[in-house]
Amino acid sequence: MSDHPASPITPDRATGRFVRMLDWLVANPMRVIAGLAIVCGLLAVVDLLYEKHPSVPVEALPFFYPVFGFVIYALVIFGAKTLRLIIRRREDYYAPYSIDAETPNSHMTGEQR
Amino acid sequence: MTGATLSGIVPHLPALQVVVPLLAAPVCFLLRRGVICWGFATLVSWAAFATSLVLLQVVLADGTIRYEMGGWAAPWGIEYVIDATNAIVLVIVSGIGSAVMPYARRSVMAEIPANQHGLYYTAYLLCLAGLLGVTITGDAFNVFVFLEITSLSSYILVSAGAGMDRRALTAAYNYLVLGTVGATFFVIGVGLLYMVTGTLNIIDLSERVPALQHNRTVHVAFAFIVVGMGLKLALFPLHTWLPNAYTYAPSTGTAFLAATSTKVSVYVLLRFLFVVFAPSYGFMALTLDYVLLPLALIGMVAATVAAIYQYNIKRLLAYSSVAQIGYMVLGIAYGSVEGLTAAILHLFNHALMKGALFLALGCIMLRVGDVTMRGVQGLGRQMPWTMAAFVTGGLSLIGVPLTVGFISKWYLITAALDDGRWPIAAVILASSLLAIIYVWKIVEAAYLKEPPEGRVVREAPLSMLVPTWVLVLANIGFGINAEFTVGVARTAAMGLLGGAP
Amino acid sequence: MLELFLAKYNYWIVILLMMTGLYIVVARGNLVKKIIGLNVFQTSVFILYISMGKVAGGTAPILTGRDEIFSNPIPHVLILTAIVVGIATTALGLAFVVRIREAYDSIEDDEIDDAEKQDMARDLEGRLP
Amino acid sequence: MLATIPPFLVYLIGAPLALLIPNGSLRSAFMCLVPVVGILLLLDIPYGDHLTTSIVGQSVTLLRVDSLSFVFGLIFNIAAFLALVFAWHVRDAMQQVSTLLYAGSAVGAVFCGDLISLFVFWEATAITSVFLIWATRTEGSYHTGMRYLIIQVGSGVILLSGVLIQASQTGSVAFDAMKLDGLGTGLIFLAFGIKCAFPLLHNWLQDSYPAATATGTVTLSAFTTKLAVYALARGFPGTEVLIYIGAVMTVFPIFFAAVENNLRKVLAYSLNNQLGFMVVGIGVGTPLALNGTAAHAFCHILYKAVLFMSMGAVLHRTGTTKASELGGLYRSMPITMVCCVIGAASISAFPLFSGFVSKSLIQSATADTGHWIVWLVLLFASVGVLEHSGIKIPYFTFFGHDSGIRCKEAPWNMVTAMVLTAALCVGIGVYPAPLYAILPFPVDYQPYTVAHVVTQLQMLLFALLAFVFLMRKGLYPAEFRATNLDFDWIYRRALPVIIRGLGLGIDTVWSRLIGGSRAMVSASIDAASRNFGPYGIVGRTVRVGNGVAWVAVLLLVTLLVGYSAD
Repeated sequence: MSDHPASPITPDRATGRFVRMLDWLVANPMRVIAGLAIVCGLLAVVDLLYEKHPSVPVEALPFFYPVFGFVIYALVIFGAKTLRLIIRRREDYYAPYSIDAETPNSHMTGEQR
Repeated sequence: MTGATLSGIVPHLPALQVVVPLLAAPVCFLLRRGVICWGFATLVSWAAFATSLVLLQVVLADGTIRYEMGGWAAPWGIEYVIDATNAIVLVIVSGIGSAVMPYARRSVMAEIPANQHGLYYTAYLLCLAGLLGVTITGDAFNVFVFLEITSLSSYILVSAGAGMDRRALTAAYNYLVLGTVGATFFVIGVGLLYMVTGTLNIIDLSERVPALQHNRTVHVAFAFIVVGMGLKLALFPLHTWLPNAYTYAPSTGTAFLAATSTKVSVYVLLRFLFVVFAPSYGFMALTLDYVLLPLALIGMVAATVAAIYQYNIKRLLAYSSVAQIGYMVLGIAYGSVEGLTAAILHLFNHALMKGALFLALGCIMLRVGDVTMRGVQGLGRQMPWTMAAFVTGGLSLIGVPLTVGFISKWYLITAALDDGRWPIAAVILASSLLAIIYVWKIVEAAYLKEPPEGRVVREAPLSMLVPTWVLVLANIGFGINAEFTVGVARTAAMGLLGGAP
Repeated sequence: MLELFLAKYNYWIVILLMMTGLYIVVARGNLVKKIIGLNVFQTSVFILYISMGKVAGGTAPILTGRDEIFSNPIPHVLILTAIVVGIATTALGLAFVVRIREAYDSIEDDEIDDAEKQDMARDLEGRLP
Repeated sequence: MLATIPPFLVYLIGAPLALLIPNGSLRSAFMCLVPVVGILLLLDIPYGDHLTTSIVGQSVTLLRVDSLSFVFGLIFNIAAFLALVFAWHVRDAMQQVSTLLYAGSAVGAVFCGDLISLFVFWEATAITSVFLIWATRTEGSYHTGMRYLIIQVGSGVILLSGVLIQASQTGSVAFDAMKLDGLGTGLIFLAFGIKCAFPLLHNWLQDSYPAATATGTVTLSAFTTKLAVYALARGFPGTEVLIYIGAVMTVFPIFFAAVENNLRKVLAYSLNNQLGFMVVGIGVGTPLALNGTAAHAFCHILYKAVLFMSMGAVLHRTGTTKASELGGLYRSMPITMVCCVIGAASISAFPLFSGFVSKSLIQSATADTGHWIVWLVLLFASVGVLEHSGIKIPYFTFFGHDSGIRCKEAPWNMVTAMVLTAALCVGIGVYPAPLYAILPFPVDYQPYTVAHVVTQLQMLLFALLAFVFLMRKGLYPAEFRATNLDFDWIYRRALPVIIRGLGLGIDTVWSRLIGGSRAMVSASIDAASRNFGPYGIVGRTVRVGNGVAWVAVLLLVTLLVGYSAD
């Protein structure tokens, strides 16, 4: 399995620039968050501007979708955290040789990292 | 041969079907030399196969043939009667014989001491003649005589494996004792019937027994015949002779016996239960429901589980045979047209599967000399054609679609459902699932394990591969297009239950 | 009751022989004795057939031209065949016993069984889980 | 004549032929050619029933092409092609053959017009696919594969039982819309449900997909469950109960996915949740809903493939897909990251991505038919999808806490496959007309309305805002290495214990198969082999005397039974 052409890690200029851009974003998370907040604010404003044709009654409520998205997301997270309290076990819970417990390298197809 | 002589022969084919192999046996004995005997036996088998094919065709076209042996009219003389039921059994027996014979030369050379070859082929011819005779004859006592010819010669076929393993001798001895008890039970039953009816002709019996259905003697005769034939056909728990006999017999002997002899016994049981007696008789209905049906079900499951744990593959298949016989008896025990159709169909189909499987095992025996789980390790690569044949046969045994096994199971299950017997259908499915396990064990050993170090084997010779594959392809062919076999089985079933012959 | 017993005495003998034969096959460990048991068992069938052919007051079925009652000859003829089959079976069975003695050095059921258990243990050596 | 060559035959012939070609690029190229030929054949076949023959007295149709089977047949062929490109570098003959045969079985199943051939292909998909799991060649994958095989084959056996009953009751085995009103159709429904991973029948999915090889999971994710969706859409459209089953399916995996550490398992849960949408669509059963199901299956195969591909590439390069071990990979694998984000955006149904144009069909269909509660549940599920597939997968793999892993970008073939698939996702999202054109019913639907785009963006972006908020507050659950219990606990843990308690001989076969603890297995095999093995009562050589004794017993029984009759 080692005879296939290895992908070259030649310093590709386009990719390199893209990665640097991402590096900057990761280094400045507040700017990303601020951008997101602005877009969200705009969307909230838009909610008042267009004419609604609700197919389901609740859709007619003002700011239904923004509130729904935010609240439900938080609910999912807190629900999952509660669930984890119940279902979490050690990785070798079922057997010492179950998939979860195997060493990371066992799935490698012969390629070096 | 000119057309005139050919048409002159056709009316006498029923006699020739049995007489040719029967007379060939002493001739074969006189020929002595192994290869010559083999050639002769092969020709005789093929002649018998051709005869049976013509007979089947005539029966399907013109209906039942009744042939008076020696010109003595029934019921005084012995009569040969051929209808759809036994015509198909004749084809199975002679067909398997003619597939096994070309294969036998290499296999027999490898497994049996050279000085016994002529005798082995003689015993084979006698066995063939006996099986054909049992099937074709319309006389109850004549059935016993041919049954004993078959049995005596098959004891010899089994004991011929003694050169490889001494346990063949005890297996043959056990088979002899139990076989004799079974045949004697049968003859007791026939004698009791004769005592109250005064006839031995099966058709005559079928006319006289109805008036005597409350006669105790008839009930006792019935019990003896059922138990006697149950022993011969290896009905669980009367199967105890079978595993060892199949395990230690030479490969060709196992393949031939496994595919034919129990089938013929099933046929005899069918013939007596449904022609001489009838499911409408109280004692028979009870026996079907409370003896044969439970035994068939228990046998299906217990023998399959036993097969799972076998290490020797021949023995594994032997247990699987016991389970498969359970399926046939199950079909008989339904007592309906659908059930009988399924039983007759499975009789034919099982002969094809077990024939193919045991022939493939014979190839392994020839090349590896070991038919245990260890012996087949890594054979998937070393003997690809043989193992492919084996796996296909195994799939058929499980009942995978496109094989004959599926057709059998389909009819067995629908027959059960027609009567609203859900639990039985479930047991059939369950035992098929269990069959997956033992077939898988072999597949796993052959394909997923490495061969033992240093073992190099070649593919089996063509003379053995071709007959094996002929049967394998028949498994698939009759699995895809089952119209013919189903049609014959249905005609036969209706004939047995007193519909149109 | 006694009358019933006496009137059908031939059947009682048949049943007695049959059960004796089967009992010998089941209970005796010696292979030759088992064959003998089998013989006794078969003999019961011979008697069953022969006695059923007897017609009260009948004589041997030889045509003499006079009006006589004959016994039914057919069961007698049938049983001739069965006797031949029985002899063949006995001969073959005894032949097997000879071969078994050569191979196992014993004709006792339990000793052979032990020998076969050892055979099987050899087959399975180190191969079972 | 060429027109009626069934596409599955191409795969069936292609698999052995591939083995004749020396292992290398040539063989890979040949294998990629197989689905291409399949697509070309498919485009050529006129709608209608072809290759009708008869087995066991029943009419059997091997090739039924209509608008429903066409959509699924087409996407199956496309998925096979993409998966084969993704697996170009694999040199394992076992995986190669099983990929082709598995795809071929799935394609065959879609086009059969009767239940018997459906059963044949149904079992074939089970048997051929398990090798993709075993190809990982670890102890764990072997046991997982066994569990997978038993459940899948079991589904086939249940299907066959149902078909048999159905055939004996109606005398027909045609595969058309059925009513869920008897045991026969009930069993068929159950068999479909197992393959479709209905709630409580779903664990095989989460168990097996993380166990397969990096390339194998991509293949697995495309066929089995979508075949079940097709079968349900064909057999049980408009069956009310499916709406509620589907609704449950969309919701419960969300919570499991949110706390799962193995990202391929997260994707398996997410697959479950997406299937829920399709099942709801089938349950609603209106033309719009069925169109939605078909379209969603089509899009879903693609974006789920690109997600599994990106995780496969990560696995291939780093050896793990555990969120706790990954992070910061965008530096090493930027192209993979972009493809993954496109897949994530598609599954979350962002406008201009494929999920948006297909999911909204189902959502609208539930609203149109007045299923408001279900509508709300689906909306809930959409937020959940965003959580585990839209955010968790890309964030923990490529961003988040930097794991320090520096590896190469994925091999060229993986990149090619990912880019192609991602391009299809965007293409369908931007220009859905060609997809709408091949749906089972005429489409009169406009996904891009102002209201629709705005509301969708509002919901998704505010959910994203919630994520950021929770993350900053430290309320977002961290990833731990752990095994999380699910319903499979019943048969992986509870059942073996119960069986051990009972100590029954035959049950040990079962416990052996499900791979309970080793000590217990050997103890129970001992018990069964004591009774059935070569030394056991049933399996050993029986002495002749005992055999004869059995004869006597049976004679007595038969005589008594006969005696009692009169």
